[in-house]
Amino acid sequence: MLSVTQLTCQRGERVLFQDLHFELPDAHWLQIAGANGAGKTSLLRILAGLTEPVQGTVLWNGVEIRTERSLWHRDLLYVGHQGALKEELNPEENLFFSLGLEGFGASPTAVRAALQQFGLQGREHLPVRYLSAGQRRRVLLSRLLLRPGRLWILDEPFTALDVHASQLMTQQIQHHLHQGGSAILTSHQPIPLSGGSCLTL
Amino acid sequence: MQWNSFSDFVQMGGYAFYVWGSFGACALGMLLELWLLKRRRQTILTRLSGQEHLQ
Amino acid sequence: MSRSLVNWFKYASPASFYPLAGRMIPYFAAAAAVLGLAGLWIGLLVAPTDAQQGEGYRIIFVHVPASWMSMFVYCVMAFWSALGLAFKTRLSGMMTAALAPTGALFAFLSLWTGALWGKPMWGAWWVWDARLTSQLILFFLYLGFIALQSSIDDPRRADKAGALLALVGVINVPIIYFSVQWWNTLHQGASVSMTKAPSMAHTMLAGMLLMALAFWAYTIAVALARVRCIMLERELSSEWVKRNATE
Amino acid sequence: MTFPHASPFILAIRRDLLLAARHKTEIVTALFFFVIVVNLLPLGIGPDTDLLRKIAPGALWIGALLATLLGLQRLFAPDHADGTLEQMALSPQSFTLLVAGKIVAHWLVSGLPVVLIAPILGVQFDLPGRSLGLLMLSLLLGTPILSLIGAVGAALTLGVRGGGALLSLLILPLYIPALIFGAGAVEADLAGLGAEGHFSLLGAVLLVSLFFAPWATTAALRVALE
Repeated sequence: MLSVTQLTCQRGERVLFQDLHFELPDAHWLQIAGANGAGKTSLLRILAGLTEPVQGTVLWNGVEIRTERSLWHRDLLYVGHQGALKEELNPEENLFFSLGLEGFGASPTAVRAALQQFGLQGREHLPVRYLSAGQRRRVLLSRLLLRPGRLWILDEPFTALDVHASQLMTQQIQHHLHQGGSAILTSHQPIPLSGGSCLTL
Repeated sequence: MQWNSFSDFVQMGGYAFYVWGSFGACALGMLLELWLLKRRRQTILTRLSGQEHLQ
Repeated sequence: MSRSLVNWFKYASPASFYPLAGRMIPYFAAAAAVLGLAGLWIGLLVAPTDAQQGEGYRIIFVHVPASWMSMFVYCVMAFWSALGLAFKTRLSGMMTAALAPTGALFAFLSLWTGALWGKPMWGAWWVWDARLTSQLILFFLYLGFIALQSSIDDPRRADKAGALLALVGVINVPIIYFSVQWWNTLHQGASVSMTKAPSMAHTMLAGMLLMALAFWAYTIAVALARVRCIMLERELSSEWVKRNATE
Repeated sequence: MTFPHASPFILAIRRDLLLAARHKTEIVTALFFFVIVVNLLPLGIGPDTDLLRKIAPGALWIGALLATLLGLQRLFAPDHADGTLEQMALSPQSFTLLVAGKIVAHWLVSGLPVVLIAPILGVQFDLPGRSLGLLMLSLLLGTPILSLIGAVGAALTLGVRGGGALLSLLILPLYIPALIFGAGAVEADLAGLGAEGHFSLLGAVLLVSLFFAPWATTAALRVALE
């Protein structure tokens, strides 16, 4: 369970939000909404432990995330804005290295299966440079199938996805929730899933 | 007192350029720093009073 | 109001340090003036002529205190940086930033007066003496610190990056000093070394110490004044600034 | 795609080497830069063989310094731009270890070629065979120091206005001990003074930077990621 108390975020001289409270129990999800520049990404980065908040605490199962960084990052699966894909490498290599750097091995068959599930068969050996924005996004989301994680933090997961891929994505989240996981995501569109709540910044 | 006359003092036994160059540079450097500091403070105070006017 | 309260508790608070610094400045400024005048009196008027160097040696009364201060200020910066990284106090970053320009000034003055002293004594403005060389490198370290801090916009980030650089620098300063000395003994270019200061008369020592104390008081006064400016600049929108600025 | 369970440290090295292999021109350019800078010196100073032999160690070392600096700007910048660095910071594995892997890869790509090509340039400066060996050894010990300290500077200037020029200003003064002991070793041997002292000091500096640099780099990267 993730619990957030009295969180305040400041960028430069501007206070983006203050005294933010919420709790996210297992098997639930939270949508974070708000206008552009309201601090959605900043909030996600604080939750992930990348940015230090001006004020407030983030607890994962009752433990401050910064004191047990390695444990927290084992449970956390963060898919950020930029995607962390190397243009020079093909999807298979990208996944192999990004999983390896996090200490999760993945067999080539599992990687290929995940890419296939997101409709990328035949493109495994093409450098990411040659893929479209939507296809890159699909490569990223294949990580969700390969890397275990109790809490998913997804920044705009539906961007650039077509209808079919969006449905696939929703199914993935549903499956994750059924297994007792939880998820936090930012999105501008309503998400057809039960067991969720919405936080507007 | 080491000096017989004021001009002796100024001449520094022939080392006037070096001695006064050193002491002068120190005085100049410090005064410059103080002046810059004063200007910095005034700039920020002007900005502050401008803010108050707006409110 | 709640935000300024938050600041009060979370940090070694600028709000309470600002007026305190303001009260301390006049004392240090007065001390700097009195000690400086006394030091100048002894150094320029009372101290006897040196047997070997004539009147030219009087540069020592500004050269040595400036060199001392430049090294001392860097160590103080490193101390504040370590404090800031360990305890995340906001004040320490501001203090480090406030000290750097004064330290750089003293490093520069030390080089300048060293050159003016070297020309009549050794016949050259600059020799690749170990002390001169390491002082030059110290000056570069100061410039690097100031350049890094001024090119990062977010003050919190600038403080942390600056603190790391100051610590890396302070580990390097003894290594650099040692290596330059080693290099100097290998090459033996300049046969005159600045370490062989003339055995000093008591009045000379007294004058030098007075000047050193004066520079010390000056540094504190200037750093406090500058940290007050930095506080105002960074917290322009907070409550305490509005209350204090008019005082 | 063998070794799916290789250690993250090894994987970080392998990944950067693979990326470097897909950008071969960059490696070659840095190496070429080194060769040109060193070759320009005789043109500026004159073809006096005795003088050239004397300045050769310093010239090669300064060339190595500048060549390292050239590659440093791209040590973290691309990973920062595409979010890979963020993922590394969020890895349950030690971030310091991953960063250390990147530094090792940087040395393999930019330092090692300099070490290997140095004897050829040394011959151009008419260095005797024994000095060539010592020069290689001093660069072998010294170029890792350049990568390690350079990484701290690269991390501090990451995403900062005018990063490249700032990086040189921060890093070059810190390179002085490596330069003095590295070039000094060969000079001392040429002068018949024995180079052991220089080598042990160079080794000591290497140990100190091995100990501190990855830690300081990681701390600076976390600051840059905020």
